[in-house]
Order: sequence, then structure tokens, then C-alpha cells
Amino acid sequence: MSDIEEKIREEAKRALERGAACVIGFRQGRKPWRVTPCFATTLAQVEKFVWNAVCAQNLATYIIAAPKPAAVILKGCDARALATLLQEHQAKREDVYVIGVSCPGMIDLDRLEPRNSWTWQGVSGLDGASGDVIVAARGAEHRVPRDDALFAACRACAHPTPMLHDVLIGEPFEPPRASGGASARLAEIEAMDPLARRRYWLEQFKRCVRCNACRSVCPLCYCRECIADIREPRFVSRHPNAEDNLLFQCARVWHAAGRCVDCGACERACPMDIPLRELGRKLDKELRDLFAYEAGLDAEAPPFLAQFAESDEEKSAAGSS
Amino acid sequence: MSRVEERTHSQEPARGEQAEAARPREASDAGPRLLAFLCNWCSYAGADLAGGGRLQYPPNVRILRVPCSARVDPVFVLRAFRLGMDGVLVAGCHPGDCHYSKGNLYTRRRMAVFKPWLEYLGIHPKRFRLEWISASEGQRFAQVIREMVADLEELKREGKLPGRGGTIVEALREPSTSGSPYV
Amino acid sequence: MKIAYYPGCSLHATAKEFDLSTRAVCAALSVELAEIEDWNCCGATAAHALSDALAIGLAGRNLALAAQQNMKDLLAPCAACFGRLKYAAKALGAGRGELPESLDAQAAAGVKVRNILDVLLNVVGVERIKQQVSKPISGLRPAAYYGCFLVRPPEIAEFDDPENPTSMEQILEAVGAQPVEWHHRVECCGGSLAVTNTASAVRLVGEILAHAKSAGANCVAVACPMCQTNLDTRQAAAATRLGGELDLPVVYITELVGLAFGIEPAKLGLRRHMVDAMRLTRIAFSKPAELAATGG
Amino acid sequence: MRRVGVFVCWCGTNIAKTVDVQKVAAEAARLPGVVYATDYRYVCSEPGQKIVRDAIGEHNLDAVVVAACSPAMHEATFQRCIADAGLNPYVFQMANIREQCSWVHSDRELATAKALDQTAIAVGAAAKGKPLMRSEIPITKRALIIGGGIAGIQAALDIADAGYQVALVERQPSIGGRMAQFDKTFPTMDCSACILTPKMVDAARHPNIALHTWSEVESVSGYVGNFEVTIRKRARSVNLEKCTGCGICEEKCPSKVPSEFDAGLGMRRAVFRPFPQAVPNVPVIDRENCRYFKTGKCGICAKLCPAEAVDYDQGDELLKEKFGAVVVATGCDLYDPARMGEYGGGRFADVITGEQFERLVNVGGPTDGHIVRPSDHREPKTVVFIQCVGSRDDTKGYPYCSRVCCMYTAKHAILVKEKLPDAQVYIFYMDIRAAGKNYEEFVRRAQEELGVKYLRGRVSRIYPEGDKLRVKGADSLAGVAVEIDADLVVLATALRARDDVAEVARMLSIQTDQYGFFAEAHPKLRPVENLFAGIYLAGACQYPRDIPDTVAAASAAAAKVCVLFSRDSILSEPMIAEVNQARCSGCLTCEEVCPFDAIEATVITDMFTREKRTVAKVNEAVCQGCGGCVAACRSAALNLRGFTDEQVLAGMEALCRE
Repeated sequence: MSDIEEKIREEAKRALERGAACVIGFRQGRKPWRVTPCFATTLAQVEKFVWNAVCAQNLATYIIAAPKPAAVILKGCDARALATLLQEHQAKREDVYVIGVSCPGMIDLDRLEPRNSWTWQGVSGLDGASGDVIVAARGAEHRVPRDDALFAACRACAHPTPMLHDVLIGEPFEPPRASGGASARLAEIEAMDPLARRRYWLEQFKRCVRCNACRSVCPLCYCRECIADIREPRFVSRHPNAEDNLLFQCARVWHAAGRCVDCGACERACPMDIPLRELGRKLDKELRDLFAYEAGLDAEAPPFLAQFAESDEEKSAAGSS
Repeated sequence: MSRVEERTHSQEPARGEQAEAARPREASDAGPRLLAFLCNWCSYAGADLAGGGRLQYPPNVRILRVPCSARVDPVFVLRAFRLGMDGVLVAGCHPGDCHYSKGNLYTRRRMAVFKPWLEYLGIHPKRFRLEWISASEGQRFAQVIREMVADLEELKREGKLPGRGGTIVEALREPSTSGSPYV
Repeated sequence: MKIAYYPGCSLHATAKEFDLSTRAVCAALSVELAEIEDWNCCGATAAHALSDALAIGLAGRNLALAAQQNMKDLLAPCAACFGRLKYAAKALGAGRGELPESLDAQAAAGVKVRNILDVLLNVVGVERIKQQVSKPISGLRPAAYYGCFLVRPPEIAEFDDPENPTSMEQILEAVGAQPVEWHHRVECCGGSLAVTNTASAVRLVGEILAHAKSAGANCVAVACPMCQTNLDTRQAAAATRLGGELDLPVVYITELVGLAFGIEPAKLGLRRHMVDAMRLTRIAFSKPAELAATGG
Repeated sequence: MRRVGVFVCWCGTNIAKTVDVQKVAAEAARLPGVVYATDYRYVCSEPGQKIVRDAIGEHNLDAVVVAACSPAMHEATFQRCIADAGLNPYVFQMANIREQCSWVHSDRELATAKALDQTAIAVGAAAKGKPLMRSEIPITKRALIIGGGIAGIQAALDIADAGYQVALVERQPSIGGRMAQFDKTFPTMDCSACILTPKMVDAARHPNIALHTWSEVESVSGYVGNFEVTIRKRARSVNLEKCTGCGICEEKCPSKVPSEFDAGLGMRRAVFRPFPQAVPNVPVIDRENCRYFKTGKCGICAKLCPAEAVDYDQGDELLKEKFGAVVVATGCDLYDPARMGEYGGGRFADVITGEQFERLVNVGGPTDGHIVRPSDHREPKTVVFIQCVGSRDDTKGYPYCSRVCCMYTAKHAILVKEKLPDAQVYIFYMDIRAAGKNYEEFVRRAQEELGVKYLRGRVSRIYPEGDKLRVKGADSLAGVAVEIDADLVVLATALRARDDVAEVARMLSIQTDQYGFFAEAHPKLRPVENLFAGIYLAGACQYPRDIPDTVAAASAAAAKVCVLFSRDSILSEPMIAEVNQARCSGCLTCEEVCPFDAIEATVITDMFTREKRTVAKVNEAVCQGCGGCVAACRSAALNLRGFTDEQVLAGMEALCRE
């Protein structure tokens, strides 16, 4: 058991003892390489909390519905999502006790597999709260450099250490990797001719099956009823075809403009491997380039697109080039 | 004397009546289609003024009146393109002149982010414009429409418009838009 | 504390004493001056009258070099250099003007250009100056004279109140002097006409010095080589024109501060003035009361 | 879906010449929801309207579309028409096929296609439309007036005379404001006090006016007809009822401080009335400067007061009252001449402001009306006036014209000439702006009859030269530099917005312009109203104004208040936002973007879970119907009546009908 895991359990217990109605953390899933969200209300349940290289889920997603006061384990991106939720009055700061964990980046199993000789069926253990990932399979240990296996979102992460926290576990990390929005995939799409880009997106969304997993995992998709499901007014057709699938996703992503923290949950959840993050990242990029704004950094500020400034004039001119 | 003037009035319900005028040209021949969201207080009045001055501009534009440019949900714009519009114009009062004092300032920030994103989705930048047109700028309204229609015609000539109803989907050899967009 | 130093042509020539005293005072205050390597003319003489691009280019190059040499602040003691460099920084910041590709215009625009008063007041601070005073110059009643470039045009200089500046007085008071209250502190000294229209310059110099004298000053403090040269070298002619005696040493504020810091007058260049300034060392350290008694 | 009737207008040949109206009607008949369509030469004419009314009955229509001119022209006409036929006036849509179609296109075929599309958009919106109701908002017929200067007094008297209750709140111990400081008024040279004090007394005695001096408005909430206001009546320390105004306390008070009313030229006591004609004629104790309050020792005023009116224990009093309308008449401040270093303002005793000159020349002022130099009390032989000090000067931040200075400087010059006929008077000016009744004549009198020297040019510097002030300036008409040795210099400083304008604006939720003056709803057509309904503006809080303009604006604001109060209730806007609380998740982004603060959070009990949760709520009296909140709402919880999402989308979809 890693130090961090021990500290998480310690802090979680302390939170329960101090009156938290529940603590949201991770526990081992049914496979050694899976973790699942855990809503602990007893000290015994806290004992099951784990922290390893696959704790990718954004637990901020569960804060709205959790009984309060709640304690929650949050990584850098998760805490920024919480900041957005606080901006939007979806929880009161005093009702959420944030056990922040400095995140070394979570690993993408798909990126692990093809590089190694073993198969998932044989994996008996997975370790590596930080540093290299150690996979135990068929009695042998395989060491994989962490950076080789990170999720794309984690590789681009600029804020691995939760800024919003009540207690912080682990040393603060410097943004470790190519942070700040630079993305080869984004640049590639940007470089396309508009019509080719349209075709690219339609090709992607031809695959979409409208399972809504992206929406379900998004910490910011907390609408009581999604406009995609509302009959009147009907913004988005429910027919699964490339055009309408794309429209649905665009509406969803636009609704996260100035709010999305690029935690990557949507893309991880997509069963059809649609590059969903790239839609939001373009908005991020524009917000950063035009307004030097990043979502989720200030829980007290009003939502960014619900404000204006005199200086917006030049910015809107720049954007309309 | 034209035919219209010969007839004093035609109160009979026109339902089912066959008009004798020439059949409409095919939609695809009619040139690009432009949808304009005009704020009631400035830009719509500006368009009225253009009418008062008989300022000619291409008939490709369809006008939708909204109280304020801030009323224009960007999802409307996405929807308009989905419905096959070739271009969308959002026009409001000049910043500082908003009838509601600052509605257009929210629009300005919103659209500053939305416009480049729209381009990223594959909507050619010339297909979407945000303009400030005051009630006294009839001339300017006509000019903006002329410019936009000219831009769209050029895009069409160069094959850079996807065509009505999202023909790209057809290009992908998918069963059309599987139903009408009304649903 | 290390800042870039741009002496300009004056401080290497007629205003050598400004250079000496500035370096001595800054050394005493632990401000390390790093002279910009390979600096060039700031363009103050004629460039800006001929071509805006040239004016920005000349001054901008110096800024870019300072930036290249990792400097964030730049001290330009000469008021004209200060004005030209600050103008260039602003122009480059606003996207006007050009520099050769090898130089970074944005970095140049980011260099903070300061005059010596700015450095003493806002970088060093009055408290630190007071600590350094070993021999208060309480016998001196300087007339603080600002001239034009230190505070004007206000949107470029962005320093002090352009019409009623007080920064020099604050520094002088900090080193124990009794600056007089007078009203010709930002009048034109005629420096730019000194050669082409000497008569006007002499008239203006006379007006300024006569006012300083009638306000009870026993010396004039300046922070600009043109003012100093003009008030000093034209003083005799001005006195003749007025038909009286002026006899006011015109010294750089750094020389006075240096005296108060106990620095040897020779190291401050106090001998290098037309109107004898060495006499200030005799009266500088007397108490104001004694001075009043002797009628000094 | 509604049963829509479509009426296509020829507008004589205006439309019919370019648009095939019959074809439009025929095609419109096939649109979804349309049960009847026809065309007519002039639908707006009485026979045309009858066709509409008849069709409503005959075809059981419950929505009407008229394809004709701009709604700006005839929307109201047709709304009345269908209301006469028993329909709700808001189940009506207009398709603009004249201004935006037939007049701007010449290709008949394409114009016809466009007219049909515009009609289809209107039909789409009409089919999804709903009848709208306007709710009645009751009105409290009491007006609050903030500021007791001439603007506030005038507005109070007018409203009170109309029979409504008024509360007049003034920060100073007396009403009267700036006008009370003045000596004479231009161009008539009436004595300011002679025309003002009767009005002050009227205001105090008026049965409908409650006077709150030495008081401030602390908070304002609510909306038109229903403002909840807290007024802080600061402790006066002198009992208003008991005090007889004998003035013994003022005479004997040992603490002297510079008098604000005399612009610092004279002294007042710690217990004081700003001026002898104060209303109410009861002093206040300025606790900051009172020896008793500072040291606990003294108490002379209490000992000597024959009426035993002095009450050191008095505390502030908070009044909570309801008002239906608010008139803001807070006036303006003056540019601080100390910011003009070149003029030595604030440093040279004999460089004074126009305000100080008013006190100097006023018989009730510190010098009993003798024009003397503040420094040595000698009569000046040469007086220089400088106009546009701060005003019309970008670098000082006041690029606008202060409007009153040309006139009051001429008045000052005349007063100098009248009192000191031998004095030489110079005025440096940029332009003379004497636009007003008898204004130009007044300035000419100063110039031509009294020999005041007008010099067109700026002054660059003023400095003491001996016991004079050397004024260096330019005479730009003669093209020469001018130097004048003056005994007294008077600066006409800019009128500017009050220092605390931002706080007041925030308290009232009203806007200011770039200079901090309160913004009117429309610069030409709604000059005394604010965009926030129920709040009106009067006087120099809006822009520099002289007395006649201020009084006119005050009476105009009062008239607007009386119009509001002439009804028992007002109707809310019909096209306003509404919240579907079931969909609202309470993110309150709508609250952020509302320009009118018409949205607030409210806690409801959820229909299904029975849990309490926060949702947005629209204040129907305040909402103006811009729809910004609707576009900002991700959940489609907000909607704009009359321009609903459903209607907009239906309009768009109508365009891609097969």
C-alpha cells in the first residue's frame, strides 16, 4: 500500500469522524486493473479506498447528488470541475471537504497493452501511485514508464495539483508534460480546409451511437433534463445520423464553453473512440488565447461567459479574422 | 396595366388554388440561403430603413426578428446550419447602444469564442458573421447582406459549401439524413 | 539589485560629473549599474524630428539589448535619453516601429525605463536613502529645477505631476537639505535654443535663476544634462543681461546626495562646473541656524 | 398546434408590384397549421381589418399572421384588431414583406419566394405561440427624492402639489443645495436666496412632504411601484421639536472648523447650521469635530440651550419605508483645482474657485459680500477669471463642456465691476457658450458695457510675483503671449459626477455614463427616466446643468412620477422571461447576465422528491424581455414569452420545409 493511499484513508476517516455524511473515493473494481467510485459512510468502507495508476474517474461528478456534508478525493482536474460547480451554485463550499491529491497522471490501459507481451487476462496486479507503472502478470513484474502510458488528457494537464482543497496529499507536481493546450491532433484538425474539417467531424460522428455516456460522466452535465432529450423546444433531433449526432455533441460542448476543465472523462467513456476532447479543447484554446481565461481556477468568480468587459471589443475583432 | 392591378381583391380562400405564376426554380438554383437574426431595436429597424430608402440587396436573406442579439442562443446558429442554411448573420445594436443597456456586450464575448469554434467545426468563416448595425444604418445593412451573399456565392462556386440538407452526409454514402429535420 | 545603465553621450562628455555622481550614489545604495553593452545613440538630437521609425529604432535597439542582457529596469540619467527611450518602449509596445529581426521588440517594450529620481524614490526609497546619510547637507537651500523632459510629455514620462512635481524635493529633504519653495521648476530653460537663439535662452535662464535666487536658494539642483549645461554656462550672460549677480552653482541632484552620503567631492565631479560648486562643501554641513546668522 | 389564419397584403402596389401576393397566400395555405389564407389590397384598412375579424369567427382561428409591412408600422394596429375579435393580442405574428422584401428586391420570383419564407417563419412562430397575459403590479403612491437641492425641492413640490406623498432626503443639515451658496443668478441677476428660500420653506411646510435632512438613503430594493427603502436619519444631537433656532449654541461653541458651505473660506462651529436661512432652522452637532464628543468635556451648548434641545445621546434612526418611484437629484461635485499644478490651485491663497467666489461676493458670506483677497483681505485691483479649468480637457479626464461656467464667469465679472468699478477684469476663455434665453445679451453686457476684457486663450502658468500673481497666458486672437499681474484669480472648475456616484448607482441598480453621470433611458426621447423603471433623474447628477434646466428637468421627472401615480397599478411587459422550475438546476447564470437584476434565486420544494432546491425566479415587474437569460440557459429552463425557443426554432424549421 502506498503512502498516498494510506494518507487518503486517514483523511477520509478523519472526515467521517468530523461528521461527513459520506466520503467519495475509489475502491478496487472487479478486475485488478479497474477501480470504481466508492461512497463510504463507515470507517470500514474507508479501509477499501485505493489509490493507483488507474484512478481516472472524475469524482466531482458525484458531488451534486451526494449527501452533505461530503468529503471527496479530487485530482487537479476534478478540483477545477468542482470550482466550476461552485461558481454555478451546485454545491456550497462549506458542504464539500476536498481531500486533494497531487496527480501524477492516470494511465490509459489501451496504451499499455500493445507494448507488452502479456495480455489483460493474465494480469494479477497493477501498482504505481506515482512513477513507473508496475504490472504483475503471470508471476512476473513489468515496469512501464508512466509517461508512455498516460491518457492524452493527462499528458496535456496544466494543473495536476488541486488548487481547491482542504487538505492536500502528496507533493505538488509541476505541470509535467506538454501542457497548455498544445495538441498535435488539434493542430492537425485546425490545419484542414473547412470542408475537409466538416467531413472529418461527420466521419467521426457517423460512429456515434447516441449512448450518452459522454454526458453521463461529465461533471458539468448536471442539467435536470438535457435539451437533447426535451421534446419541446426541440433543439436537436434524436435521429442517430452523423449530422444530428454532431449537432448534439456540439450543443453539449458549447454548453461547457468556459466551464470545461478537460478532465477527459467524456473521451474515456466513449465506446466508439470519437475524439470528443478535441471539440472542447478548441474552445479552451480560444478562451486562453483571446481572454487568457482558464476554467475552474476561481470558484468565486461568476461564469466567464456570463460577464463582459470593455476590452472584449478588440478580442471579438481578433476572433472574427 | 399589370395583372395584379386588374384584380381588385381575391378574398376566396387560396387553399388548394393553383397559382399560375411560373414554377419556382429549383432550390439549388436559387443561390445561397442566408438567415439573419436581427435585434428588434437597431438592426431590424436598420433593415426597415434600407427598405424605406429602397436600397436593393440580394433576396437570398431570410430575416428572423429577436428582441436583442443576446437572445440568439449559439445553438440556434448550429441548428440553422444543420437545417441547411448557407450563412447566418447575427446583428445587434452597437456596443453601448443596446436597448437593454448591455445585452449585446454578452453577445460580443459569447460570439468571440463561438465564431472561431464554428470554423473549427467546419463552417467556413465567411458563413457566419456578427455585426453591429444601428437603426440609422440602412445603407450598412444592405451592404452587409450584399457582402455576405457575394461571399457565399463565391464559396458555392468554388464548391466550398456543403449544399442543402447536409449533402456531405450523402457524400459519405449514408442513408440521407434519415428523416426530416422536423423531428 | 542590478539595473541596466544607459549613460548616453552626455554622461560620457559634458555631464561626466552626472555619471560619476550617479555611479557613486548608486554604489553607496547597493544598486549595481550594468552599462548596456554596445549601446548606441538614443536619437535625442535630431532623429525624432526626421523620422519616427529612426527614433524608435535607435532607442529601441538599446532597450532590446538591455532585455537581451536580462535586464528588467533601465536607468537613463539624462532626461532626454529617458524621454526618447521611454517613447520607444511605448511605441514598440503599441506595435509601432520596427527593430531588426535579431532583436525582440516585445522584450524591448517590456523594459522599464527610469530616470534617476524614479530610481532613488521608487526603487531605492526614501527610507533607505535616509539610512545612508552620514553628513546631512542642512546648509543647502537648493532650488529643485525639473525642466521639461523628466515629467513631459506626461503620457510618455508618466512620472510625477507634470505641472507641480515634488520628487526632487522629497529626495533633497531626505538628505537633509532645505529645498526652497519656488515656481519656475518646470519652466523652459531654453536648452534647445541655446545655439540657434542664444538671446532667448539667456533670457529664460535669467528668469529661472533670478526666481530661484529671490526664493532664497543658494544652489540649483537638476537632473538633466541640458538644463545643467544651459543654466551653468549661460549664467554669466544672463546675469549681465539682468544687470545683477546670480552666482548660483548648478549641480546634479546626485552630487548633493553624494555629499550627504559622505562621498568625497572630487569623486562626485563637483569641481567640473562653471559656477564654482566646491563652495557648497563649505556651507553644506552647517546648521540652518548658523547659516541664518551669517546671512548665507 | 394553433389554427392559423394568414392575410397577405398588397399594400396597393407597394408589395403586389414585386411580390406575387396571391401565390404567397396560396402557398401559405399549405403550411402546417394554416387553416385559412387570403390576400387583400390593404389589410390595415377598415375593410381589410374586417376581413381578418370575420375570418377569425368564421374559421375559428386562434392565431393570426399578417404578411404586410414592418411590425414597427402596424403590429399594434393588428393586435387591436384581433383583440376586437376576441383573440388574445399576442397570438399574432407579422411577416415583413414590404420594407424587408418588396421594397428592396426587384426579381419578382425571388421576392415572392422570400415573402413566402418570411410568411412561413411567421406562421411557424404563430403556430407555437401562446396567449400572453400582462400582470397587474400595484403601485405605492409615494415618491422618494434623493437630494434636497433645487432639483429635489422642485420635484418634491410638484409631486406633493399633485396630491402624492413625498419623502425628501438630504445629506446636509439643511435643504437648499448648491443654489443656496450662490449670490446672484444669471442672466436676471435675481438674488439666489430670494428665489430659493421661499421654495425651501414651502417644501418644509407642505403637508405631503416629509423632510429628512442630515439623512442618507442606505438601501433601495424592489422595483417600480414597490421600492423598499431604508433611510438613515443621522443623529442630529439637537431635538428638532424643541429647538427654537435661537443660535446661542452656535455663538458659544468653542470648536471652529472650515465651513463646507463657504467652500473653506470661512469658519463654522461644531454645532452649526450651514447658513442662517437653513431649513429646518435647527443646527446639528458635527460629532467628529465636537469637543464634547471628542474629549467628553465641554457641554457648553447643552448648558446654554434655553430650550434644552441639545441631546448628546441621540442615536441614528433607521426608517424603512415603501415608495413607488424614486427621483435621483444628487447633484454634482467640482473638479479639484489642486490637480491643476500649473495654476497653483490649493497652494496659492488668492487662486480661488468659482464656488469660493460665490461665497466671497455673497452678503451672507464670510466677508459680508466684500470682494477681497483671501490672503490679506485687500480689495483686488486686477481680477483674472479662467474658464474651462478641467472641462473640455482630455488630459484631465473631463472632455465635456461644463455648460454653466461661461455664464457664471460673466456674472462674476459683472459683480466685480459693480462692486469695484475701478478693478480691471480679464477672462480667459476657449469659446463663449451662451445658448439660452437672454444669455448672449448678458455676456455682451459684460463685454461691451462693463469693459470686461475677454481674452481668447489658455493660461499656461500662475506663480506669485511679489504680492501679485503672475498669470502667463496666450491671447490667440491677437496671437501674442500675455502676462497679467493679478491680485485675484478665479478658476471656473469643471462640474463632475459626485465621488460616491458608483455606490449610489449600485444601490439603485442604475447605469452611469463614461464620466459617472447617471444615464438616462434615451438621450433624446426619455431624458429624465432611467432604464430601470420607476427611477427618474433630475438636475446635475445627469449632466452639468444650470438652474433653469435643472428646474425644468425636475418638473419633468415629477410629471413622469405623477403619470405613474395616476394609476392604481401598472401592467407588466407581456413578452418577458419565465422559468420552468422543473428544468432549472439553479446555476443562476441567468441572474448574472440579466441587465435589470430581474432574476433572483428562490427555494422551492421539488414536486417529486419533496426536497428543497434553489431555482431562478423572474420578477415580472422588472423584466424587460431582452431574452439574454434564455440564451444563457443550458437547460432550456428559461424561455421568453412571445419569442420562445419553440417559436424561433419553428420559424427556422419553416425555412427548410419540403
